[in-house]
Amino acid sequence: MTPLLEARSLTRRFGGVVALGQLDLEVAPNEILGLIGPNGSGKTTFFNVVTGIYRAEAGTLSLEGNDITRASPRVIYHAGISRTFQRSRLALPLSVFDNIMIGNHKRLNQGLWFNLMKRNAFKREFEASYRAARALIEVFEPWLAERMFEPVAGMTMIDRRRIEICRALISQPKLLLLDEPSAGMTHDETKTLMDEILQVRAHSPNLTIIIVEHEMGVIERITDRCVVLNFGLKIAEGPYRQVAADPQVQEAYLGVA
Amino acid sequence: MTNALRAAAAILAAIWFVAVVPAEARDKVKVGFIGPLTGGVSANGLGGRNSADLAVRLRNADAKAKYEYELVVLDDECKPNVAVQAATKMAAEKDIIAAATHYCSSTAIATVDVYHKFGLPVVVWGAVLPDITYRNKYPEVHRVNGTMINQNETNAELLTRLGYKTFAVIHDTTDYGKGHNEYFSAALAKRGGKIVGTFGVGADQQDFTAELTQIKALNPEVIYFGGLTPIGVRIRAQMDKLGIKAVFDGTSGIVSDAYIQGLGPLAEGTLAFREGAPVEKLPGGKFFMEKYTAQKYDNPPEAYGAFAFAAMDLILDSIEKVGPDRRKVIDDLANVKNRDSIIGKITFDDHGQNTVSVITKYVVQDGKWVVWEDSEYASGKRKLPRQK
Amino acid sequence: MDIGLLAQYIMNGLMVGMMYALVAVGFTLFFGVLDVIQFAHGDVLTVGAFTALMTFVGIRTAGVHSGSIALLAMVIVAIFATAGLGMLIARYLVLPLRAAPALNTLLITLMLGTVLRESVRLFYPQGANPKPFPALLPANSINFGNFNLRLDNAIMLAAGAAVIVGVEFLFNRTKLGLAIRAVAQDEETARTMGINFVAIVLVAFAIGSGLAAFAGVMNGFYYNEINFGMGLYLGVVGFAAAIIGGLGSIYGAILGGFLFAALQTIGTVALPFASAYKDVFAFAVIIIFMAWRPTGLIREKISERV
Amino acid sequence: MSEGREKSRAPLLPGVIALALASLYLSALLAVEKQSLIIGLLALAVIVALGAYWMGWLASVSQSFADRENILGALAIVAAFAVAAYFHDDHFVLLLIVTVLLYTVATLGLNIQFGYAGVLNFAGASFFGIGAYTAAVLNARTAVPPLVVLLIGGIIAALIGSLLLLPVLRTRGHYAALVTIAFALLLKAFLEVSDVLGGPQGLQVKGMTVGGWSFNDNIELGKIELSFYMSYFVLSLALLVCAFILVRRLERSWIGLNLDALRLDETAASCFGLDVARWKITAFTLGNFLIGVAGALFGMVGGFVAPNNYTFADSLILVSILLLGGVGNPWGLAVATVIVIVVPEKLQTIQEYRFLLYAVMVIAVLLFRPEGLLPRPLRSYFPGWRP
Repeated sequence: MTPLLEARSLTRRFGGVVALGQLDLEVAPNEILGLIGPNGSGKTTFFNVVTGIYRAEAGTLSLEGNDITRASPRVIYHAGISRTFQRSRLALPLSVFDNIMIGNHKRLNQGLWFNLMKRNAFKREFEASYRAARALIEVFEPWLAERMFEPVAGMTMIDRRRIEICRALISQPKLLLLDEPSAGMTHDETKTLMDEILQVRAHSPNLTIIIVEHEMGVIERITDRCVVLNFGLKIAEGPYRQVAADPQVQEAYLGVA
Repeated sequence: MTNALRAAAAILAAIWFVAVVPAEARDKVKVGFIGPLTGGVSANGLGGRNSADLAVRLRNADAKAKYEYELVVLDDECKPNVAVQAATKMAAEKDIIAAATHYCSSTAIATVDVYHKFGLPVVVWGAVLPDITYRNKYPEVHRVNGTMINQNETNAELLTRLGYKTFAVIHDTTDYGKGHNEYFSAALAKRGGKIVGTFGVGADQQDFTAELTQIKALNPEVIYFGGLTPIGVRIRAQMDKLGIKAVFDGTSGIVSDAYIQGLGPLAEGTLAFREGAPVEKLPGGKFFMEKYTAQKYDNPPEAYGAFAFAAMDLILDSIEKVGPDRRKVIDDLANVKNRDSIIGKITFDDHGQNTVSVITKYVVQDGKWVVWEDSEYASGKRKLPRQK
Repeated sequence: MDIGLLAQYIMNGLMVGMMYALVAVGFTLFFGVLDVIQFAHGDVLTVGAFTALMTFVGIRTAGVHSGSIALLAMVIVAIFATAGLGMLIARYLVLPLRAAPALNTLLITLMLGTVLRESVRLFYPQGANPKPFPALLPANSINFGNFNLRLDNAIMLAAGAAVIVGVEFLFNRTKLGLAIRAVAQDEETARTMGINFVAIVLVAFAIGSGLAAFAGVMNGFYYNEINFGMGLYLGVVGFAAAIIGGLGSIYGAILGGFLFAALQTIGTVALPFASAYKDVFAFAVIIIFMAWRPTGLIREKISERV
Repeated sequence: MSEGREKSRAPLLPGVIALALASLYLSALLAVEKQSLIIGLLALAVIVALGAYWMGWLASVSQSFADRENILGALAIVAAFAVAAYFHDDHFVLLLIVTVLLYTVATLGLNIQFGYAGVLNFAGASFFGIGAYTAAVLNARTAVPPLVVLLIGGIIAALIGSLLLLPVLRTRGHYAALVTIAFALLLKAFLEVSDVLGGPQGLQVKGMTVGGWSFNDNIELGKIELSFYMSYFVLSLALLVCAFILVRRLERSWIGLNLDALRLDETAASCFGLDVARWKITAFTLGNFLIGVAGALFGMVGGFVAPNNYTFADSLILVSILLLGGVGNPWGLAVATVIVIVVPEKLQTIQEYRFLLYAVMVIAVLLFRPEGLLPRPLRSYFPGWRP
């Protein structure tokens, strides 16, 4: 069967530095892939290239067999890939609901006439979206669903993460890219969040996830398979236990000569 | 809380009613003055303002006066848009009966429609563009000073007589400058002078090196300038910087002390022309200057002060005669014939234009505007640039 | 075209170009150290020019009649006063807003510009009127055909050039310059290198504003007249020049200044109609340029952390 | 935030009282001539406002405006008519009111560009002027009905604005600012030298006429004579209401959301499928259209246009209104416009210092209350809607 996402010798440099070197990578439908490696090993760059923020200098990317190498971020989003950011990039002054709706862009009617003149039709769409968002967020934190119309600015770190993930999930993407969901959270918070992610997965079984994470505990717990990057190169691939045992990987992490 | 708000409402209402109660004394009458009180030509504006103020003061001091007059002064900055706002404000205020308005032609021509729309009688005291009175036939609009037509005739006549043949024209692109360009070119053509180049410039342009560099190549004997003091000063100064030797031949727009102060010695030999006799030669000139100096205003009356005084005095006469009513004042001004004034007899034609035939020629000599006939240039003691 | 005329046009262009360049350097300096646009820069220039004028009046009333002393005093007082003003602006308006969005800094300085402009108009005696500026430089001139070279213009050009060279030296040959460039490069590293960030910012603003004052005085001597509005125009042109050159680059700013003057001169020579069109032409070119090179000739790196 | 969660709608009363007080106060301010009284009134306003703020009344007022906007909006229209009726024969006051109305329309346009989409526009006055000049030319040289001219004024402004689209789209932050500033200077320079458009002298603008009846004639209803500005007042108010509804619906739709997302984080927005160019263009064009329409009508009201009406400084005034009122809050804009337009007109003593005062005010706002006098509330897609 064709992989959901397939990267072939994907390359990107910044000045002299190789952020991604000839990277080959496949993601099977429904799997949770862990993308690990020391800082600056090209994990986030990979996400940015996949989502079209950066252009790949060489190589190809394809989603379900269709080429998306040169596609713009919005095309890629419409194709069914959405993401979270390492540093939370929510619209802080806006309400929780607004933030989630930003992620719902492709399922909302964007026509000028519809939005300005057909207020009743708009109201129906609005209420439907509200129910959808509420349903989704209740999977994470029922109590958060009560605060849908409060500004994100006042929310805790974990709540912001939840909202960010909801923003990415509301459009029911095929592929979800999680960029260090545990960043800036306590161990317990991380654990709860992972539980919630797994729950979401349970709700939508054919969701594929790539997760970048430093917390090996998280990786070990939720990923089916891992890819290890170092200096933009893939140095190992396989189930977590296997790659963790790999001497190259240990060297990359611990700098053992 | 609502009680508190109601209380506040009550207070407000109280103030409101206090304010609405009309509190105007019967014998008080408002008259207006508009002129350029700020900006490059403010000297003329302030001179005019003081002169109009003088007219009002003398009238209020006069025991026989029926009313007590209050002068409302507004600034038009010599900018058409500001003038229209000021004019609208003054005309919209019902208890202002009449006004003496505008030194700059660009502002006067822009505002005539406003005065007509609101039916405010005005007497123009300084602007010289013919169109102000002659474009329309508005009963509201009158003018005590003459138009630019005659001054350009005299101007062309003098310079051709002095033997100058080639002229370059610089004029600002307001109606004032355009008007001067039009009338001077016509007057010069009649007398066989040749215009080698005409340049329209912005009314607040800073740098004229581009125009002057081209003029330098054309090498005219005279540079005629149709515009006001500020850019007049700049152009004369930059002529010198580019080493252009030519007569600087101006219009009534630069007849002001500010021009000489701005240039110092460079002003020497500048020509300019103004309709109406110089103050000291006016019938009421002596009287006017005495009263003016007695008031100790901090600016001189400048070239058009006497006209401003005459305009305001004319207005006050009418109000004394027919009472504080715009319509009646308009009717009264309509038949002003040989009215005595400090500038001589005033007679309005059917366009409300006073006929001022006499034109005074000026030349700057030793830092003063000197009447040409009395100057050492006329006597031949000094010579203008490139004079044969 | 007649060679003399050509020379004349070039001379005119060089004079204004020099002023533009001096203003532009200020903009680029501020942007370098703080990534902000100090929109009041043009009006700071106005303040500089009026300070010089006041100094002149003061000296005359004090009874000193030596032109050279007056000249010296005017330049020095203007530059120092304005430098101080620049520091105050940096300290109390620009630095406090570092956390806020860049737009706010832009607005607050725009408004400060209005405050300075209006203050000159309202509080300088009859500030609304253009003020004659004394001609203290020797006015002798030599004619080559249609080209008239004035000593005072030559002196001003030389002085301007000297200042620019001085700035260049300051930046590339002194510790201070190094520090400023370090801050411009990367604030964090600079701090870790033990550079006093705030102090450097203040110095940069002082220098930039001082240059503006110099340009203002130069403008006064060139036109023998100053007015409260002079800074707005010069400011925008300087800003445009700095942007053409690419914000953050000193050379770019100087280049941009002369480019803009060249544009205007070309506008006046090439366009058949009124020379007033030169600004329409110049600004149109700027806008088109912005579409072509959104970040100027010498590109400023935009690093977007995602 | 407690009001936010309770299911019942906020009470109507506070809004009504605030509205009544405001219109009463405004009439008082407009009627009073005596300077001392005016100063007293202004002081009173400040005190009342601060008091209401401390007592938390302002919060409840804004709540009831948030929940009952439709009713209160209708009442606001009634109030405006009441004030105008009281001054029915006072040319100057009515002119002031019309000015306020039209400036509010213009700032609403600016608000779409700047407050929602975050597209800088420092040439607001220029687009205002383009509308006015369009009116001047069309009314003088064509038989196009003036009501249509208003639309054309807006369209021309939008079209000329679209010349700037490419640079505006390609540039960010300071660079984008330069584009519009350069345009503002360019336009003024152009008007100054263009003979066809009257040069520095400017042009007369023929007044508005609807179906043969001219707005420049006074109206006589039996005994009472109404100022001719009355008809301009009605038209301007109508225009403002339309603009207000438009902006409101825009904000309370997915488009409003898109614009906010765009302003707050362009990259993130594009990662969620948002077409940055499309929405920037929409906002910029729509904004310029509104500004142009307002400008066209204002040109007819003033009866005269000249380059000096539309300088960079005037553009800054529009921006000041926006910041003062509270970026993104239409009601705030209305209040700010009154402050910026009416107060200096009435308080002759500060008339000369007004630019200075605006500038200082804005600086203070930016330093101490960046969100403006009446900060923009959270988006509620339907006033009073509760889950």
